[in-house]
Amino acid sequence: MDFTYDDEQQALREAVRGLLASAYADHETRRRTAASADGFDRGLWGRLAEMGILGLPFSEDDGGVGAGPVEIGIVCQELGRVLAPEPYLAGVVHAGGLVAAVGSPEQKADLLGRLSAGEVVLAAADTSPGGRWSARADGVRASADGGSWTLDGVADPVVGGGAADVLVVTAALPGGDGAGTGVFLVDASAAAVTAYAAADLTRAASVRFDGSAATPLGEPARDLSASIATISDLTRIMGANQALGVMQSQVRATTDYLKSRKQFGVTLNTFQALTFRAADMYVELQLAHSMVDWATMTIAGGDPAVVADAADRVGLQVSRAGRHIGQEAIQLHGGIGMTAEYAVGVGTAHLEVLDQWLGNGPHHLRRLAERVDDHGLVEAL
Amino acid sequence: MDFTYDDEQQALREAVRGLLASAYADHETRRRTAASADGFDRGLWGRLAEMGILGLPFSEDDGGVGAGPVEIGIVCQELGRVLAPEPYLAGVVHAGGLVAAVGSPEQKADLLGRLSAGEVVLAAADTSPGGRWSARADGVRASADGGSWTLDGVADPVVGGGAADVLVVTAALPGGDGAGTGVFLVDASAAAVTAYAAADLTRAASVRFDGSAATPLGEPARDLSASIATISDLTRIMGANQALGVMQSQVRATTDYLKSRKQFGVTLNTFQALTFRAADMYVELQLAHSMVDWATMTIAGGDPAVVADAADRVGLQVSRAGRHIGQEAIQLHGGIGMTAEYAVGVGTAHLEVLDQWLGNGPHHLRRLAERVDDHGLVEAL
Amino acid sequence: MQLELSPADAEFRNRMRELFTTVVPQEIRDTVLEGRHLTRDQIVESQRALNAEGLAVPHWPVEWGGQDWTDLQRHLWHEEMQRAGVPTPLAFNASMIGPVLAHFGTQEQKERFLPATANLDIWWSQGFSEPDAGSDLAGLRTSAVRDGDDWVVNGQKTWTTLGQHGDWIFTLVRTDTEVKKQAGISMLLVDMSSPGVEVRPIELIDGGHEVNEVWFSDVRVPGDLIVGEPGAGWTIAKFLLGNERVGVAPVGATKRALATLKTTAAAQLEDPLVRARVAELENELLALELTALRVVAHSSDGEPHPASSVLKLRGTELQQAVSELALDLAGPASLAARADDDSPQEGWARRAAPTYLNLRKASIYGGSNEIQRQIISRTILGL
Amino acid sequence: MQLELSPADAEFRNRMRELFTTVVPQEIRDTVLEGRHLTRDQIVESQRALNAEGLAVPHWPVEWGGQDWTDLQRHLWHEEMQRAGVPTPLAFNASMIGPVLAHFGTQEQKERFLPATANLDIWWSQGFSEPDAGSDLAGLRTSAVRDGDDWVVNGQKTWTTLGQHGDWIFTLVRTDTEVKKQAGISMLLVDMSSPGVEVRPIELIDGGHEVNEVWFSDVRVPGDLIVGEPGAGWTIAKFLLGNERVGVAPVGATKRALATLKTTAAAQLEDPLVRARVAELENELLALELTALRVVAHSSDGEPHPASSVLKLRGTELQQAVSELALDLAGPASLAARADDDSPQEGWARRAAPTYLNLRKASIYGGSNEIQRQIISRTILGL
Repeated sequence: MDFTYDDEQQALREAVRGLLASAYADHETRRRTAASADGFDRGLWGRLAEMGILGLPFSEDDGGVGAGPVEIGIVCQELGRVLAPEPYLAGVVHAGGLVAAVGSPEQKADLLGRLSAGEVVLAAADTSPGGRWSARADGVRASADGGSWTLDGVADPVVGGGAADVLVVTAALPGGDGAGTGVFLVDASAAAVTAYAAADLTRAASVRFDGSAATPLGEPARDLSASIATISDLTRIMGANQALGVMQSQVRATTDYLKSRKQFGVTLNTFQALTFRAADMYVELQLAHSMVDWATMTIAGGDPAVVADAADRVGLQVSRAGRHIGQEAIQLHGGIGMTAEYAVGVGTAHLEVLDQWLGNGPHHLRRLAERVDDHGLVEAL
Repeated sequence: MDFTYDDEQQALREAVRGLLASAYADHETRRRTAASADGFDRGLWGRLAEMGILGLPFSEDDGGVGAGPVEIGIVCQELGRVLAPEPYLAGVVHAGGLVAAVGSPEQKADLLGRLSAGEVVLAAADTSPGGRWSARADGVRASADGGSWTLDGVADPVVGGGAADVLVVTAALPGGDGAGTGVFLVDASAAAVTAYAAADLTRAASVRFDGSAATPLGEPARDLSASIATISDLTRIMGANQALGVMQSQVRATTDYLKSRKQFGVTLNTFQALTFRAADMYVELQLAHSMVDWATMTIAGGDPAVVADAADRVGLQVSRAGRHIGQEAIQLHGGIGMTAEYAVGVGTAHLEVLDQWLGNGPHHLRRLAERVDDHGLVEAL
Repeated sequence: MQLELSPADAEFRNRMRELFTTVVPQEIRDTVLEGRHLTRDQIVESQRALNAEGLAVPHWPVEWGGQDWTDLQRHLWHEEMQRAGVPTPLAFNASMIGPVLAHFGTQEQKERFLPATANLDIWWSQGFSEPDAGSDLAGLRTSAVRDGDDWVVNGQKTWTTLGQHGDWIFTLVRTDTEVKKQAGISMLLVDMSSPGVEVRPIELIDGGHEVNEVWFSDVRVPGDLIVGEPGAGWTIAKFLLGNERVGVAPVGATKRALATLKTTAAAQLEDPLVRARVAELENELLALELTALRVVAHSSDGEPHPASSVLKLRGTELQQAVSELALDLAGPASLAARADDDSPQEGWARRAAPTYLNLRKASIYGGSNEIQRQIISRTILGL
Repeated sequence: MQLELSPADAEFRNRMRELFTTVVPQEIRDTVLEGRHLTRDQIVESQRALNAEGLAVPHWPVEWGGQDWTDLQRHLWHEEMQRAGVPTPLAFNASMIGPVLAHFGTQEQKERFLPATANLDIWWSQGFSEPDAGSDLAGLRTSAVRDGDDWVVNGQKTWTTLGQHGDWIFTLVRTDTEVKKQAGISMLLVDMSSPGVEVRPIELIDGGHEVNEVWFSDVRVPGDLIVGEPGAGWTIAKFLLGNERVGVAPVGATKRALATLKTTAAAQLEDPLVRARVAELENELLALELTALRVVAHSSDGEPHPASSVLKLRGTELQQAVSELALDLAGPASLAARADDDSPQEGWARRAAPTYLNLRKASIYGGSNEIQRQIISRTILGL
């Protein structure tokens, strides 16, 4: 039972923090980068590849680094801290995670090696328009003709889809409702991709498949929904790490602002009603932090049911904390918190995008409520 | 559309307030009276009878005064303001209301006349141990032998039951589940009554019927559950009036305390975190006040469905407001708010007793949630 | 106490309901009802249509286009307007500078500005806040110095809502630095096409361009464009802000937004937790609407009732809470915030995140909720 | 980072779990588990049983009966104790005066008091708060004046928890009125059977007798019963209160109360809204427990981590929230609060209202939640 980083983890954090600070210490750079054609900085992406960050989650056999969940969590926290728009969570953790989970050895070695090297950008297409966090595909259908497969339907939002070279698509297998869901690779050029910006300026896309040629990942025609669900849970936990980084920045920025901003001739920290609210933000942050660390540590155990439970728990906690902290950060900043020039309000937008993308509070609460009589006490250990 | 009292209503309020202030201006008197054998002041009860307050809800034909719901609400607010332990809500509004709703003309004239004159005390026995706000009796069963009826079973809590001369009992009619619920009069001496105090020191009782002789109210063997439900709704609304009086006193007491109590060499209203919380209490109080007035006014229209809806709405609002204000009143007072000598904390207890007796927040929310797609906009008018 | 409207008021309400749904074009009302952005032209067209029927500025003095209505009637006018999706007459004109000029202006100012203000022939902007004086209005620094008959204005205003459309701006300036902060402030009316006035957009987190900075560099303002006496600005500003608070609680619009959500997200209404959240919000909104009606009944002397702070405080909280519910119901579809109209995601879901973010302003602008709590604790509770 | 306990810690935990369920009588543990009141004798019996096994005061110096455990082991000790329904060793003895005497006391004081304190042969009371000095401890007025070798004490203390059982009281008194408020305070140990000490009960809103007023009228206290130097009382009090906050968050007990409620009110668990409320509370409790573990990991220097204020603040909020849920689940049965044991209503439901009311104190006593917010905003955030 240990919540502290070892020396290597500390060093990783410093290295990533240093690299990202040099890129995004100034929020204006983040704003400009997010508004650019790709929506992220390909130079920075290359440096992340060089540092081994893109290959962190993948085994050395597949061209990755073979690091553990704690290390990936560290990277996500640091990305969140500066609101980096790079599609790490979407492209590496989620899409890469799907390939690693269900791909054949050859597919993994090929795709994950290139992903780790920064040579290919992936995106996961697993949500139908209006769909809600389901491992069962209902927006895209797969058809087989002999050994060749095609996909039809629409996926939206595909986070990071606009810049992706290869799409990792979940699709309903032929054979009706009971046939399950498969995972397919589709070259981005074989689909109609319409990119757009989310509220935090990060990018997603609407992707239409119209007889698009597809390659099954792993053994064809097998129902992979259990693996799909586990990778979603894993991504949820890493998204919570990213949200933690955002919240840490927001609490710090708010505290600094209360100390420096003057109104009525005194600094704002003279007003007890405001400092007490900052204290409540800190409390929420600490509780969320503990839950994020815990959920991240559960992954190493390798039990999908435990990870699913941890994803729901951290999802609910971070969703609540993010809304509280995100709203209070703007409110305590006043007008300036509403502006796109200032990181605090954009952080609030980013928290909501993470939440609605990966599973929001009511969703996780609903799942936890269903299981409430499965246990007596909730056990931390 | 008018939320103001007319001159007669103003005069009624002043008169009741004056009488109750002379009895309970000092909380110690309330405490002593509540702890006495009867749990209330029979002298004061007699004066309420003389003033026509006990007969307020009943028609002049039945020996009452024939006043409207607004007048009854005024009385309940004033009772709440001083935490009067007199069983007005239980004995007059609820038990008397049941008699008025389902009794035969003779029964009404006899019983309501004596009730209005303060010659008989009633209590309604309509809840089974562990039961939850249902118009359908499940704790007491009625049996008929020729023209004579007997009751068996247990009712608990019977609010005001210890001091009652006659019990107004809801009981399952013979003939199985579909037969419905009747209402019966039982002489208190024909049942085993065990009185106890609730957390606010007001009295309730556990009542066991063991072949107890009973007289059907109104036409025998008719299912009266619709009338029972309506009287419960009416009592809920009047209970909300009483809770409003409690909350008004708590907000005033808290405000006064913040102005006068010194800590760290200054009065507490120097601390903005505290004054802002007092402001939030005031906001809750105002919203609850509006809902109480509105719900009280809906009664005159005479539509049971409208009254049922209003009872749920005011029940939810007052439950939430009562918990917020009751908790904050203690917290802002600090230790002294925890003591039985001081009215504020006892008020918090009284708010919970009203709430759990008449229908708590989750109960009303559940009912409102069931009806949420019956309408588009909620209409105030 | 009486629940029903009097026959006269019921008739009044029916007339309002009919007028609002016939006088203002359906397309404009649909834009409001669906939560889309109004263009400048739509706002102008709507207000002119209302003004033609005497519905734009009913709370002004009758001689300047007002109506001699009761407070309850004004409330019904406001609620029915929101319910019908009619854009509220531009607040800067109808609720702010209009009543100020009618009360403090010279006869010449009234004749020159009030008819054009009611008809939105002049689009007014508000120049109050400054970068270093948000809630602390008295700390403002923009200066106006006498030069002959004119005033010469220098300084910067910010958070000027819709300032990009402004023809004129009413602004608070410091005309005397020798006296107590509040006593040195005056109100000037400035033609925004004057040399030296520059409007710079501020992008907000919802991606919209709704507020602006307004810079004054040696802007010359003729002496007859001061409102009241030099030094009267603080008194006028307090009058204006008191008026602003009345009816600022968007109860009708929030009720409508919630009712719409029940239809657009009907499938999710099967979930008991969603139903409970809707039921809670409906109840809170009902309580607030009833409070507005009850406050109306107690403010017949024309002064804003202090409980109007309750309406502003809770009204904005509920407006925000409904936008949170919408966002949670939108779920992943809400990511398509800046997708274009041929997106496969539904419009309400695409607008959910920007609306949520935009409405964070509701508890900041127009007297932050902290200011409202202070008004309640000081003015009402005497703390 | 590592989720699992080390084999040694896992073994430690198992040992605690076994000891707690065997050493302390089942009847005492049932009383705790069912939320009933403990008698004085039960509290004494339990603590002596623990002390015999070295489990009563593990955080004291080893020479005075403590254990050389890690912070994590102390945490596991505390959690397992709560989970088993073992009464926590009397805080006044084990967490307050014991560590104070071990740190500040003379050798003679240590020998005289510490063994008896650990074994609850002496029942200590706390005399800090006064009627006019609640959270403002430095404003206390009870005076002690030198008379020969003795101190003569006059004044009144209040909120003295379980003072009716007290043998001795450690109390803060003003020994110097000439110096700055904090500098004139000293700590005295007073035998409560001394002439002039009077304990008067205060009835609380739950009907219980838990706190008292303690009056001192010319009480003579021998000079060797001062702790530390005259004027050192403020420093000692801060040390004591810092210790008090650690582990004051009753996470284990609250978790257990919630789990019990799921069983006792099982029928109502069919309601999705009840399930959601339970799930929310379970999640918050898990987050708090993890925070306690994470804080433990960062406080190895022995100083109370400032985040212990987070534990106190949220811990009491959750304790109160679980009691609210219990009350709502009890419903009408909760009215039978003072019914006797042959009531047809279930015991948990009858106890729901008194428990709810009693727990309102949790956010007031032992450093109110306002004080905790102040500690967080000042000490941690530097505001």
